[in-house]
Amino acid sequence: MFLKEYIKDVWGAISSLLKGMKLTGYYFMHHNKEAITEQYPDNRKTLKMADRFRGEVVMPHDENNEHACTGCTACELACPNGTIKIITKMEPTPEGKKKKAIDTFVYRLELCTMCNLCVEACPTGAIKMDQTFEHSVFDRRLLTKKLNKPDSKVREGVE
Amino acid sequence: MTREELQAALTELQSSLTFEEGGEWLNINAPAENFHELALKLRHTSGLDFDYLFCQTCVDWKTHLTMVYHLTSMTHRHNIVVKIKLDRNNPEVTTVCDIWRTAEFHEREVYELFGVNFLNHPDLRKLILPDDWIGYPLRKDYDDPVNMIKL
Amino acid sequence: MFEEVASTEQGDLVINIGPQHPATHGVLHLVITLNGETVKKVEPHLGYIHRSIEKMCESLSYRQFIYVTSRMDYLSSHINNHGCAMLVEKALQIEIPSRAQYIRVIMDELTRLASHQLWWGAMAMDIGALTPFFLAFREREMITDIMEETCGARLTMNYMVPGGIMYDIHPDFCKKVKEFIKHFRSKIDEYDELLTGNIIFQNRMKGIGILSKEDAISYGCSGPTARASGVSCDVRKIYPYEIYDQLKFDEVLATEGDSFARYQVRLVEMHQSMNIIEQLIDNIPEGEIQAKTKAVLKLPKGEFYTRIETARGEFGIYVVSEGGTTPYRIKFRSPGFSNLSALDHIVRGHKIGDMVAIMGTLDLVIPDIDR
Amino acid sequence: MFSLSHITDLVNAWLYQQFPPTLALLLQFVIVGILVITLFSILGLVLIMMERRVAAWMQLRLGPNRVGPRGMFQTVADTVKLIMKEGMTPNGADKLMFNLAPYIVMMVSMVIMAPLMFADGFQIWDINIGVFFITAISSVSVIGILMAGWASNNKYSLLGAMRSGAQIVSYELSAGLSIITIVILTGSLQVSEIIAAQQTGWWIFKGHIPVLISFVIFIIAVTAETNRAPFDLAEAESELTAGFHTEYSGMKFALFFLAEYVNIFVVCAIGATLFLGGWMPFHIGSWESFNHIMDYIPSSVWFFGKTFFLIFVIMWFRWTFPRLRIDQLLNLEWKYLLPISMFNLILVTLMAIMGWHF
Repeated sequence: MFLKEYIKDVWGAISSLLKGMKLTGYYFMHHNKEAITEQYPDNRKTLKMADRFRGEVVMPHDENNEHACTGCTACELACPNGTIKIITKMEPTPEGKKKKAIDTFVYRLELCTMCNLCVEACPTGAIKMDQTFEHSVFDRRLLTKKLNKPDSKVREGVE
Repeated sequence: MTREELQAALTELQSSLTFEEGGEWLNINAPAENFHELALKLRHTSGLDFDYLFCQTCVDWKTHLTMVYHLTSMTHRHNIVVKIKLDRNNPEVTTVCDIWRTAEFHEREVYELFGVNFLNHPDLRKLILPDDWIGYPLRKDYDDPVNMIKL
Repeated sequence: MFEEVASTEQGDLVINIGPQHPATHGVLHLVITLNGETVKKVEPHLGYIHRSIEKMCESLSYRQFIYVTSRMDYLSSHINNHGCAMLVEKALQIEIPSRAQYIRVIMDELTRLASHQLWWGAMAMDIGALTPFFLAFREREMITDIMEETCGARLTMNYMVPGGIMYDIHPDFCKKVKEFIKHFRSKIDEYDELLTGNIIFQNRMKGIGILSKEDAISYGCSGPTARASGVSCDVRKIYPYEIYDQLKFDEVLATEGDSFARYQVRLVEMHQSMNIIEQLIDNIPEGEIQAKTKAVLKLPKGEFYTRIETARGEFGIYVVSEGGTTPYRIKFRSPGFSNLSALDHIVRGHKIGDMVAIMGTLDLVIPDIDR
Repeated sequence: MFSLSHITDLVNAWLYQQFPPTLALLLQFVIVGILVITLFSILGLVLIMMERRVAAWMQLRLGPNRVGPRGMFQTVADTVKLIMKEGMTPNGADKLMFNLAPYIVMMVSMVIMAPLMFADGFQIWDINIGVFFITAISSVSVIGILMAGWASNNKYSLLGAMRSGAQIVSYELSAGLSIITIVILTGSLQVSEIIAAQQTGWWIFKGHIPVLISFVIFIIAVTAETNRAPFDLAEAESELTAGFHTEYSGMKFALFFLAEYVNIFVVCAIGATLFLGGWMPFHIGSWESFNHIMDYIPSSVWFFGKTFFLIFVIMWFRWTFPRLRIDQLLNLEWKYLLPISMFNLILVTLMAIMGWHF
């Protein structure tokens, strides 16, 4: 019957709408429990990034100001963007021979895509990914970083 | 159909086809002339029914260009690769976009990036590049000192 | 473009949708010709986010070019990476350890889920419902957290390497994935309550934007877009890779080909993805995660083609190798490009609002189209 | 009991005592104008804040919480921003129409406030054709929107304005018809009399199902008339970017924005007046003590409470439903709402004649 169908249609339509409203109404009433907002700059103290989060490349130095980079340029070759530039120098060894050593490890953060290929390529584990992610600065030149600290040396025994 | 059966069926279709050894799928070298007829046959011959053009591109071999058509059949699930050698200075081939509609966009892309001229294409304009772009960026000898960053 | 404007009939309205427009989810530019509210013609103008990835890859080595593909279809970056890794493995005939295979498949399905969730929210926003977007992001957040913990990034993970995966899963991974599946199973009904059953939504979707099976094939559509038209094209079923041939899952097919079918297919695919993850998550075998590979990969001379099922459809990688360390020519067959080409055909004769809804159901990701 | 009518009477008497009658009347006009503008701006601030909170809470968010305590001054900050912004006029626009349009929309929503009864005896103008006045004036707002859309010289704006024209003109019908049901039951167009008729009970309870139906239709129709989602086709963010006010910026945009919210308030106030008894407290038959407690709540609280409840319902719609398409929108009106309300009108007439209501 036409009228019955018509009323059934209208009722079905209204009930489908009410179903949706019930859901949003539920969230409205339980907003304290259900809210998923992260109050980002305020929660800096409690914010914990995942251990493996890739924020930038760093070179860990130990307490003697020594790192593990031999200047082999494996990372430079592995990098797809030309982010890393290694400048080497010749350094005299105690035996009197000259040996290639790292002078500057230039890392250009603005070119880096955090692909982790350099860390994977490094044979001595000299570089790793840090969890920092707030990289914005006012001067673009600050993004070109020198990773080895001044006067740092390569750790004994690292080849 | 297996590779051998396909090869036999295709030779029957057009005797001037040559086949390449190796590769995952059967590779066919077809002449640029009358390619449209071949394409129609590939599409409509029962038993072949290559109705799905899933990839169409071009390769610049420095001496010549090669159009590469990857075809598959949705009913028989067999694939072939059709290659057409084109003259690099005046690359021309008939469009297949009346057979496989997807070719319309793919051909426009190849037209602007490789400079292949598709005859009878209904709407052969630049799709990705700006209208006033000069040169064919995916050709091997393309050089753009302004927009290209060399690592 | 100017000739086009001149050739339209008297009384037609030519409107630029985009490059900056809320409905295009990125920088797609559509020039639409309208007769009143009715769309007469849609003409996509691409290239606003073209980064020439194909040319770029010609100078990158086979280890390096994988990360670039994350930037194409950023919503299924894992699957793109997976396809590239598979291509290298196929060319060099590397057998990857089964642990890596399992993890790869789980990651793929998680990515598919995340992508479909984002699509759900974005599509709801296209038709004017704003709340679903946030509901979708609530669940997606759990996936991105899992990804962050294991892969080290939230969107462009670069977790697949030729020969396996970059590093082992995080110890919490299995627990968190199970938690997520449990949570999502309870929440996916809300998706139906809020949108699927809604009478306005159904009227907006049913019978709109019908793509016939023949057209879907002819336009080279793939993925859920084609499957909604009854085209069986799931690469996971037809050309199984990794361990998909050992898994129990259905290829989701619909026959209507309208917007609602495309919507339903994606929604059911979410259930299927969860089923797949549940089959795998308890059975990840122990063992190596990477096969032994050379430091410098050199592909043999020849041509290679790999296909993989992303969230949007069939992603193909065609590599011509001259035997060197870099590809001679690389072509990415992106699913969005072919799906977009069908847009004009589907949209003609519909209203502007429908055009936006259809674009939503096609699930276009613009960097994927432009590459 | 505390009542606003004492204050208004006092002010009225004092003015006539101090000044000649013409000047007193003029001064009253000024006072009323200032009051309306104040109410207008307060309503804008409160309603926009409320919309944000409702939206945020339904969307699992927190809403504004940075400016002021619990984000209370967010709208103030936004208003300041909008005032300081440059009010641009596009080059090809019809300058006069373009600049006039927001004021017309604004004025319309101000004028409709005249016959509203905010509390017991607190009314600007108790015109004897109050309800008719409201329906007549509210249909002028479409002219402002059409002007804005046409004068912007922008295709999005034009489409939005045309949609809005079709939409408002159609939905006026069923809104009017559902208002008429109450007019029939009351037998008067005067707002104060309609409220007085609900002394014994609100129409929504007294009028059985027919009034309930017309209430539902009224809510749907006014949602459409105020261009709110799911009927926000004139703006339709994902289709027409911002619809008829795409080209507006700064304060002119703010006026459109404000007018939208005040319109919502006005239509909800009308709904509350007609169906929910205006400022009348909630009474239950013979529960004398309960009725007494209800009476102690000031009438203005009743009025605003009811109005804000309806506003909340309309906001609830907006954050739940997807948008309709333009032809579906017109279908809904012409194929569903209009026939139903016509039929309903006959029912109500029958009911009124037979005296079947309480």
